[in-house]
Amino acid sequence: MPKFNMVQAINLALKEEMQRDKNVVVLGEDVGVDGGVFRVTEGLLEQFGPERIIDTPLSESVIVGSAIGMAVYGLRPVAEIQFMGFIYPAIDQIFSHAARIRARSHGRYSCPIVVRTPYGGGVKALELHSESTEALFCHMQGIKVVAPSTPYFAKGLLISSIRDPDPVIFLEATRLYRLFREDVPEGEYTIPLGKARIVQEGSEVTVIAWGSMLHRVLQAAGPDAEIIDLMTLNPFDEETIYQSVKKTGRVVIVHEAPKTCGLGAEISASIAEEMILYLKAPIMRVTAYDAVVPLPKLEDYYIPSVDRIKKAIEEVKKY
Amino acid sequence: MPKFNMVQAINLALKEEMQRDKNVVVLGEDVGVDGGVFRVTEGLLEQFGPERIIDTPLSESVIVGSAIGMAVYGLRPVAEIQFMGFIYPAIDQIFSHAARIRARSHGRYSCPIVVRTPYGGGVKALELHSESTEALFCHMQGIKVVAPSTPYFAKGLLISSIRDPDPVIFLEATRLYRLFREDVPEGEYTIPLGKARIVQEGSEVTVIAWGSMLHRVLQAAGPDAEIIDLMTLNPFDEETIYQSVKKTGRVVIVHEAPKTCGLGAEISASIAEEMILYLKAPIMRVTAYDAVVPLPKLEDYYIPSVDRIKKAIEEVKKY
Amino acid sequence: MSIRPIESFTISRLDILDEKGNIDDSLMPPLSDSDIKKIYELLVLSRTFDHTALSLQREGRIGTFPSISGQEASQIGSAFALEKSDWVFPSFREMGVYITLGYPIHMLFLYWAGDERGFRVPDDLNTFPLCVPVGTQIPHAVGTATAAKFRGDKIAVVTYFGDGGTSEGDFHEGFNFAGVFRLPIVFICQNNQWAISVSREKQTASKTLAQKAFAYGFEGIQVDGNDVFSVYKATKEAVEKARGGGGPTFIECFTYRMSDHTTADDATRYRPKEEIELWKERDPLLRLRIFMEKKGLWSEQYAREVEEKSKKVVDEAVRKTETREPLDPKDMFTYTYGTLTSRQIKEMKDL
Amino acid sequence: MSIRPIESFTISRLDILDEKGNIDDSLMPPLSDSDIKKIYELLVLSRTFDHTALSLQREGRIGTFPSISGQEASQIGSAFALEKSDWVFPSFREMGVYITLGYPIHMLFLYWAGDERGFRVPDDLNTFPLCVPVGTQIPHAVGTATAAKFRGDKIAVVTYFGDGGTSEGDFHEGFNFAGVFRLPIVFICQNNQWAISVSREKQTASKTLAQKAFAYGFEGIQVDGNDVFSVYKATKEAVEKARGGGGPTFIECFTYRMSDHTTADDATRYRPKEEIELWKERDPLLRLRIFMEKKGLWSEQYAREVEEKSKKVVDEAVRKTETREPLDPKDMFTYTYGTLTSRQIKEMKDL
Ligand SMILES: Cc1ncc(C[n+]2csc(CCOP(=O)(O)OP(=O)(O)O)c2C)c(N)n1
Ligand SMILES: Cc1ncc(C[n+]2csc(CCOP(=O)(O)OP(=O)(O)O)c2C)c(N)n1
Ligand SMILES: [Mg+2]
Ligand SMILES: [Mg+2]
Repeated sequence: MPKFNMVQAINLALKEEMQRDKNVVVLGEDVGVDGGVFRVTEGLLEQFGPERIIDTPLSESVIVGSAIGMAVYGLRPVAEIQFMGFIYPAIDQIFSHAARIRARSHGRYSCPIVVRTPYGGGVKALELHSESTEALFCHMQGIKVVAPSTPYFAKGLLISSIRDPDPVIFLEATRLYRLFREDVPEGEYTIPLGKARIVQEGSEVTVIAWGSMLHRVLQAAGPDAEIIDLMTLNPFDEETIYQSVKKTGRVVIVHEAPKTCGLGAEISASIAEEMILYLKAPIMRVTAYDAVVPLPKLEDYYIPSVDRIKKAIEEVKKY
Repeated sequence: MPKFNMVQAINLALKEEMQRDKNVVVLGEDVGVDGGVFRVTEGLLEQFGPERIIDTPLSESVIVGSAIGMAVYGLRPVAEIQFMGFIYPAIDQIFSHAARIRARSHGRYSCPIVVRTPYGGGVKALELHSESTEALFCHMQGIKVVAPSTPYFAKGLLISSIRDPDPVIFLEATRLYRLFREDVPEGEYTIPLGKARIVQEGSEVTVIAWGSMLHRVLQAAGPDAEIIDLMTLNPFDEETIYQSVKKTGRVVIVHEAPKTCGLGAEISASIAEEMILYLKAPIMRVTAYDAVVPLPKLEDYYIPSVDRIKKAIEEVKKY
Repeated sequence: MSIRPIESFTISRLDILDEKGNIDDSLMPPLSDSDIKKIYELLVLSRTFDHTALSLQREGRIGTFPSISGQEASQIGSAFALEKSDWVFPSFREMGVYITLGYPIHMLFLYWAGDERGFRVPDDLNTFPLCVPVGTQIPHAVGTATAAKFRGDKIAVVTYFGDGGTSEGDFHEGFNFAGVFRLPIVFICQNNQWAISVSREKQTASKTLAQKAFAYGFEGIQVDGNDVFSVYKATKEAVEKARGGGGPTFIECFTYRMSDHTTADDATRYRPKEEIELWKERDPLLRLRIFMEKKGLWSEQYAREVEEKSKKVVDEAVRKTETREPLDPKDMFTYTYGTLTSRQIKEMKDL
Repeated sequence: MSIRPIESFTISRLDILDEKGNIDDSLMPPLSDSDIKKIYELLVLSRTFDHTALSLQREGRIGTFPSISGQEASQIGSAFALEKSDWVFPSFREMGVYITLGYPIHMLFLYWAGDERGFRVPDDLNTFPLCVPVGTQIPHAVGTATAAKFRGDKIAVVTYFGDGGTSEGDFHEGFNFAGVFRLPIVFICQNNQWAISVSREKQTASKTLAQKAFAYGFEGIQVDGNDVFSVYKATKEAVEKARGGGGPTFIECFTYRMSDHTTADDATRYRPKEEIELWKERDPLLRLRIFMEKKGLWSEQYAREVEEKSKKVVDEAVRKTETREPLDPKDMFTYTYGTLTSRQIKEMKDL
């Protein structure tokens, strides 16, 4: 089986979906002739032409807004926002429209768009090139949020996202784009949205992460840890988490967004609401700090380190 | 002492601060000749003139963006966004700039702006006129978020917000604008940011709310409940909450935003992290549902009712 | 080495039917007598709807409502030029457009009463629900136009917005996109001189709104927005150009908002009576009536019949709205996602 | 009743110094020989900085870096026309502007090495840190211009952006605001023909960028952006107009990005070599040198001295940057809010 990195796996998913369904179109800044600044859309212009691989002007709001209009007409647009730090000018279109068109039209219209964007740090990038603000999108109802952690799951989750009837924010960890390769089958397979996966079974502590943080968790956690890759951040897989907490009674949640009002808060609160009687220890969150994302020189201090994750796991195991 | 409703109290705060400091200016849509669609800025144009009460074009992004530029030059702009549902086009300026200018310039510049906006439901308004997405702003570091619950506190908190060295999102519950009057002293007084207040002391359960939900809590809670008005949503007053939880061991958090990733999640998670050993019951959240904010016909089903709050309080008291 | 002109533009204004009911024959679009009567009847129907909505609001039977009074020619004249296959993206003040497109009137009342079912657009209509955030419908129209062009469908996409809407970033990004891809789209601005309390002059320093199109490489024109024939002609030509691959057009309908911004507004706070008086004389319905009278297309009796019919239709719609079974609270969950989430299923049990 | 012109515009283009070093005397701005030499020296210094930054990046001593090569005349010519009291809001590619304003070069390197201290702007400079999100600096400049006008300060505010920046909503909202309030501001677009891989033609359908100003009721002009005299003259006149209460001006500097978009980009993927060859001949430094040579202001020896001096200054700056004490991790907390939050105080203990 071919070994692909995440860039190649996502490229393959796009290619196969575009071959399968002529309604799938890609639009964004530099996605065409340049193949995307990370080369995720490389080769697609040559294969599908400028009407399906659309190089747009520098306008995030109309990139998402026009994707909505395309979806309403029956297309399946996959919009690329060049970096998550540049999705903010498009947030109005995402929050006010993509999320609400189904409700507003009482079901006459829906908004099956995917907004792909590289997110997260760890690559010493410029300002606003390392955002990890997934929680904002998880709070806005009507949107789904997905964040794959490996090439294999990236392909399967992207295919599911493209076919999903609702708008999906698809977060691609910049750090993982070329970090490693793994077996990625050619041809169709899907990974269902809304389901987490247990990466490692364990009995002592449940460690929950997604995207690039999952890999730090794998380095930090011992064999007795149950490691959950959340994969879909909203709606997230409560059941898998609760079952694991029942077993372990200890929870550590890891994300690279700042702590306050990060997605870790929701996961922790849900557990505190539903599973408190099973808890043996405080629910710990290992997150970026409550500070503005720093430039490269301080990045390593800001993002959760393997060490900080280890400490938290040891901490909860003391109980 | 004069009795003022919240509209009048905020108007008074603006007037007094503008008299005190000629650097304070107000800008926004219809804030001048119309006195604001809720009349919050009524009379200010006549008193301070069009250079300090600026009727702007219909452009939220430049309303906030230009406020940033004014602040950098030494003014203290108070920008009005007509409804919270229309703050989304300005979110890029708030998140990418207002929140980061101090960090980006390593302290050379700061961004002492206030963005006032009516928020929340309960007045049977049009679509996007009932948003309560405070959690989005609490997650973005570098911004403060304030939500008063009475005229007296609205005046004192707004004065503190105007004088604060950081950008403040000042959320005014539409529902409370004219709901009741109370004593509001003329002349200067401030309510410190970052401090919650205990509205009622109690021993059995801690109920946390802010803005208009506080009033439903007051109707729902019995004399044995300790009721906390959070007032500043970010950074919020952990100490006051923790002290109360130590005493009661039971917590109910109420907000009118959807549950998932609402501010209630952060409060709950913080307690689950720091105070779990004191907890006698699950931490319950009474919130709007995970659904798109409905139009008026279903609004009453969507926003937490006195009844739902009562039920939650009884529920935790069972433990 | 020089300072030399490299580009220049001219913006034109179109006027066909004046306040005295006279027309410029050389510019008059081909409209049959029955077309003209249809248009007249739609103006009356829209005005009847408007008056009824305003009184329902006063009686608390619907919520806040934005009147279209004064803008009927801009709305009906433009919508009348469309084909059933064209797509329409209105702002929030286009009740006259919806009515002209044949949108069920009872559903419009239902929406203004705060019920989402009002904008479950009938499957045979290609229009979007109204759009509350100013200007944000423009990118949607642009996207639909892109999709139609991609599919090779010979349709036009039309979007409406106000003078205030021209100040939003989405106006700019949408117009630029339309220019770059030469999309089959017609942008119709109802310049009613006010954005709540902000006058046209305070909204932008450009002399006309029409000229803004040239910043995006396509044509803009200003038309008398109270003249149904000018609006119809300009729109008809623009949609045909769009369907024929000629690209986008921007039409500024120069009109006036006769009522308050909405029922929640009090326009006397910010605008002079004289202005309203002045515009009263420019009433779109009045001048059409005089024109038809001269042409022998109008009589007192005909007028009475049209009014009575309109009233019947509107009253019937009100009845239908108010006898509708109440909205199921579960719907707020049902229509958030394609399928319910586990959390929503739990929450629904609360209801 | 008619179709008649109601408004028209003309957009002009200014050229003074051509590729052969000849100038149009009638248009030549009043610049002393020493001014011209200063300008030449700033061009060389900026180019030296640029080359050094590119090699530091290759050696991993700084991060991703956007070269200004080809755009020196646009940057230095415009910045040279400013007073110390004027305010400047650059985009991310204005290293030549910063250098002309006297920004400490070692701090620029520090910033590109990923250290916030690099943009702790010295108190005696009225410039903003560079701006990464395209176009978002425009509203800041507009706000500062509003504040300056309100205070009655006779200053001009200048903001820079690229051709791609003209597509963002903030460009539109900022320009419109400036027009409505007749602000003392100068908008300078470096139209370097590319926004990463998107060509100027794909960015917008308008023939010139300059013409976009007319949509907002003020003047736009296109100048040869590789001619330092044209850029200087247009900027000088615009800032004086601004300070004198004449309102905003938009200057399109027609230039070219000779390098890749940034060190992370590979322009050979999307643009033809010939284009670059063509623009090589239009090099801003070359034509200035020929002009100065003709005027007897330039000699091999002078050139050598200027280059050596520039190299010394830049190397010294690199040394200063790289010997700077490391940034304190606590700073990320210290500069998020005016005072630390209780939560931050807890978190700092982790470090
Ligand atoms: C983004 C946004 N900001 C503010 C509002 C509040 N608002 C509703 S209508 C309106 C004025 C619109 O003026 P215009 O575009 O001229 O349309 P008109 O009301 O005149 O039809 C405003 C400010 C809104 N609906 N959306
Ligand atoms: C809002 C936003 N979107 C996307 C980007 C990524 N990006 C950085 S520079 C650039 C192109 C800018 O082109 P232009 O405005 O012409 O300036 P130039 O790079 O040519 O100097 C893009 C797309 C960004 N920085 N900000
Ligand atoms: Mg208007
Ligand atoms: Mg460019």
